[in-house]
Amino acid sequence: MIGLGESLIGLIKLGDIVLYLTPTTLTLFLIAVGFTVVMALSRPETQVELVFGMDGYKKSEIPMGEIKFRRYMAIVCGVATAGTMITGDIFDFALFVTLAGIADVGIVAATKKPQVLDAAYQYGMTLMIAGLPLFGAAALILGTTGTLSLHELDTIRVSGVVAVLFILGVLGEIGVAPFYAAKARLFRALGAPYIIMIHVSTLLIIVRTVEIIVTLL
Amino acid sequence: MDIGELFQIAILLGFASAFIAFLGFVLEKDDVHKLVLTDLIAVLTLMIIACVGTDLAECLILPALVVGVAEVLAFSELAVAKEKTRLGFEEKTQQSPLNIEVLKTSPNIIAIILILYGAVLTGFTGGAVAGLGMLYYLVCRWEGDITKSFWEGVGAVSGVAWCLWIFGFLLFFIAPNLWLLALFLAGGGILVKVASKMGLIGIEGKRSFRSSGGRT
Amino acid sequence: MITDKLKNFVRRKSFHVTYVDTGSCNGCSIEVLATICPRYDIEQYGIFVHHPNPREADVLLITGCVTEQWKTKLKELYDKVPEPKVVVAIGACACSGGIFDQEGKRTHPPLKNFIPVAAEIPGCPPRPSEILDAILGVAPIVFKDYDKKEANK
Amino acid sequence: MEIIRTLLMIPVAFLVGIIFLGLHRKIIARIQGRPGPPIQQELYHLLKFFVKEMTAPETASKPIYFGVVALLIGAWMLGLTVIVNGYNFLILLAVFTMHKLVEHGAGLSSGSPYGKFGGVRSVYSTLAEHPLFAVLAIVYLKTNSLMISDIVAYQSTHGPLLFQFPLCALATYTIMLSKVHHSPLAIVMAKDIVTGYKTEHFGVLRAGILTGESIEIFVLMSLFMLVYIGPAPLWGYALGFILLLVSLSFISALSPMLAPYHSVMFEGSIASVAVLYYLLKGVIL
Amino acid sequence: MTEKNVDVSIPIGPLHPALKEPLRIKLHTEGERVVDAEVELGYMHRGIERILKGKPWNKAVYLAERVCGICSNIHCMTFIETLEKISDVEPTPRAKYLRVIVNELDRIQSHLIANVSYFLGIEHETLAMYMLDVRENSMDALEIVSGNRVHMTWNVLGGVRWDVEDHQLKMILETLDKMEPRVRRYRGMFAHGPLLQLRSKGIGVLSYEDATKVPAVGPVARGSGHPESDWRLRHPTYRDIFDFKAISRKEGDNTARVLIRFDEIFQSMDLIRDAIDNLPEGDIKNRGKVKAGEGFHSGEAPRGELKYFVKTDSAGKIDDITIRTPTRLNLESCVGYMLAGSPSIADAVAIYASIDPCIACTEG
Repeated sequence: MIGLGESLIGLIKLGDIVLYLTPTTLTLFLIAVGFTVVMALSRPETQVELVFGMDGYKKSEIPMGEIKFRRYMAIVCGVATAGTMITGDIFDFALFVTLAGIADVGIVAATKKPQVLDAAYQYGMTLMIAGLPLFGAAALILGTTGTLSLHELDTIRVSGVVAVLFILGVLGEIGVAPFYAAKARLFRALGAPYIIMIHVSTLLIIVRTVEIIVTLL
Repeated sequence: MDIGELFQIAILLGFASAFIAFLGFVLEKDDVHKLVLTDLIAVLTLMIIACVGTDLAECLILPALVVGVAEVLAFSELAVAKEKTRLGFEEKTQQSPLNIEVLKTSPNIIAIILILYGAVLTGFTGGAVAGLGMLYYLVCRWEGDITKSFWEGVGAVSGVAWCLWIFGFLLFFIAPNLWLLALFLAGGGILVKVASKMGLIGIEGKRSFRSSGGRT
Repeated sequence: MITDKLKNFVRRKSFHVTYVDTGSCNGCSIEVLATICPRYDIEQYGIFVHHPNPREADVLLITGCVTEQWKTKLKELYDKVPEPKVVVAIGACACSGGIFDQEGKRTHPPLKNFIPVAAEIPGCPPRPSEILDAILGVAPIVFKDYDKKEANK
Repeated sequence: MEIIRTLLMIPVAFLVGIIFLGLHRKIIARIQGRPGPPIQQELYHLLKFFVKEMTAPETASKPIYFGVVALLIGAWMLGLTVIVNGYNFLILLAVFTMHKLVEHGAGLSSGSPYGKFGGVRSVYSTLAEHPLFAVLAIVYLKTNSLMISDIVAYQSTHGPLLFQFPLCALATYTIMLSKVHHSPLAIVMAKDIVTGYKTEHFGVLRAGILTGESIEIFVLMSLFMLVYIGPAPLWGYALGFILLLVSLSFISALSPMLAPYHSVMFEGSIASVAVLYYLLKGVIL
Repeated sequence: MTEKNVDVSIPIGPLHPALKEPLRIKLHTEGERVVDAEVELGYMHRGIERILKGKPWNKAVYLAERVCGICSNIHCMTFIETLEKISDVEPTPRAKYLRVIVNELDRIQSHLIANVSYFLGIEHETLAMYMLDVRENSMDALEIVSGNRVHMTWNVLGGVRWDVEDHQLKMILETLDKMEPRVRRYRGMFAHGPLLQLRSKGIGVLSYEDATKVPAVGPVARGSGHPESDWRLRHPTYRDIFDFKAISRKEGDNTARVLIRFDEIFQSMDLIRDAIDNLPEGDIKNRGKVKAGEGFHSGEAPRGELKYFVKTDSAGKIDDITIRTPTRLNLESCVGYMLAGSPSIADAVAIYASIDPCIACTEG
């Protein structure tokens, strides 16, 4: 019996990676995969911007080489997010979150706008620091309970401090409010499909984190 | 001392050091120095994981380490790209990244010792060591040029060695009584294959230094 | 056909209005603005004016005597509005150039030289009730059996 | 059985939602002292948009431009399934996430600068809205279940949760407030960026968006009623819906559109106050 | 010159929900913050000064009035007063009073619509609707006096077009009595509404010095502490008969500008009551003839100082005319000093609405 009141649809064991299928995680996983597919198939939009000093518009498009790199990074991000959704192991979750974070930075790293790059770099710093509470929390859970499997942790109550550390870690990794609100800066870069992937990963990871926290407490 | 108590002390120490590192990070204003300090924090993460002290911790450290290294690499690249865009810096002919004086004066004996030691070791490790020796020689000493046939020749040797390795591997299953032959086939094959591949890396590296105009 | 009846019905019941000033004296503008006030309340007839956006407009209310800048932009704007659409010219300026159609002018009236106009409301400026009346009067006539008319073209 | 029930509820939810949007506008108009549009006006608008011409801007990123509308309707139908059958509320959180993705995707995929602003505003309002939604997880600590059916059952024995978790209820209410039209928190559709993320979505696409929004308003109101009021007869739900709507309309009518940063700060502070309050309460007591 | 990081360049206009008239404001944004602004005019240029040249003065009055439809009366009045100045014609005392009545009624409706467009700009639709409703009363009053809602052509050389009867004056007074408590209530709603003040206070600040530099005129200047910018202080009728005092505030933000307009509405109401109470009997028109000559004259339009330069020939034709309208200056202060640095696009739109721009005036 899963404490969330959900029926476990199934467990897929691939070595030490245990996939963990409940209605919630399955829904989230499908969203992530669906978005990755749509994103990989679509071409970026052409941004229309106005020009100072005259009556006219300019259309900014992304060069093909940049598209390829960013699409690759976005697919990595999508796969990492999908993995985050479905994993049943806290440590794998932490790794996937970190990977999604790096891929987020990678998506915008190819742009030529200094302010976007600056924001990406600052976000990267936060990302690296946040590795400490995230992995630290995972290690503490392992050290205190002896397991990393969410399936087993469901019946064990973890101390609130660890949960807070875990939340801090995830918030830092995906770069939201208290740590780095200006992640919104990244979203102003060009290339809707890839930028949306950043958003997808951020939001889905928040949802999944809520689920994990509920499991831990 | 009780092992649980030790775990607690270690964890507390880890977090205390992390806090100090974090303070250092906050006080630092320069972007590049910040990057270095984040690595310090990443190391402390590994320490906290290590505190668990079981073999599980060991297999957790490796992915965490890989992720940390990947992060540092990615963000240092990003830092470079960022500075370039800010300064409007165009990519021009670059200096050779390995313009070091030792490369020209170092003795050949190091390469020979490495190759010989690799041959003694055999197997993957041996191949790596021998290959390192070849790489070392090619980067530092080798003055010749690469022809297409030479390139293909080395590739062919590598391919044959790979076949030897596969064959030796199969032999284990087909004829277990010939295990010594199989071992030597596999060990020798992998040695030649890895060494030749690393040699090719060395040649390629040498050529790219040349073409970039940065004569070592 | 029931679908045609339904189409006619909803097109009679819902209008999104976009107001464009092509060089009037503002007199017509404020009378258009006055139509949203509680006394006239344009919205009670199903006319939506609060977020004018050509992309969702059914009715273009155009005032003014087409100035130089609007000559090319007017057609672009008209093309942006999805079919079916209706253009209502408000005020003497949009109908004929009015007082500005004189020697030395820098304008290019009338409006119908640039885009097809379905209704013209004279007046300098017309009263809000007249504007309201015109929209409610002309749009259903143009939108009635629109798809059939298109097919017959 | 569950599937049939859900399928039956879809038209009901849609109609109730769209009439509520119309009623919302009507109440605002009455506050402003004018007759206002009939309450079925939004339904007419929607049908009108269905029979309008549809084209896509050539600058748009097509799969996302069209995909978001399908996603919006699909997401809130999923939400409706959860509400009707009393499934896990975390799926609703995922649905809400998808709604934010739609706002972002619709805004960014069109290539219009207004849409882009709408999309980016949606991104940073997410940072405040997600915690608001996640505050519902506090209820879990009390009821030990995230299944909406269990939460309703809990309330039938222990009384409405509204009085036990007023701040959580406020957070959920704020979510609703930020989603209705003309509300002070609807910064993604503010006038200064034309129609925000919807600027370039017109014709059938706009009709689709309106459909999604009407199901959304039904789902959010039902969520509020189910989680905070619990079991009630049908007339009780109807009364609750209308009370909620009237209060939302009054707030929308009597306040200006907040500036983006004020809006985010407002939502963020409600979420953090709720979380901190129950955290401290849990620690101390 | 510092480097600007521009994320999105966003155009406001020429067709935009927040604008009543077409012009294009270009905003460079860094995040939500506006870092640079530029304005592009030309969508309303009808060449009215060119059309006016060579027209006889009695025809030119109609054209001058149609420079602007919101403040039409002041254009007509200033043009006629310039001609009177050139030709040495003095209006009759009764005409002076009647001119003041219509001018102040016009100011009331113009200020009301200015505040309406500000409230629509910050999307407080309810208050905007209330004030549009009040404005209809003032339009009724104008219609009672002059017979038209917008273009009245009230002023003629040496007087006004026709006389106003006592029952009409009574109706105006009744309308004013009906309007005043309502406008007072709405002023209170604005001045004490916390959310409205959140959107308005400290937004779009124009400092005293900057207002001097441009120079800003009208309520914009008076909001930044320049009471002397009110040209009614220098107008013979207002100065000598009504003992007029200008209103000013020091804050220089959106709140100040909107409140100034509210307060001036009450001031105008008092002026109208004063004028109706003391309305002298007599002729409404002095006979006169336009002479050759040139001269300039300023009047206080609802938006600020309106300046006419007119040159006439002996046949009463306009030889040369230049109109300097208040929005020309206020737009400069808005784009140059207020928009850049405004915290969001929403605030930029609110700031633009708060200066009460009239592009039809500006471009002519």
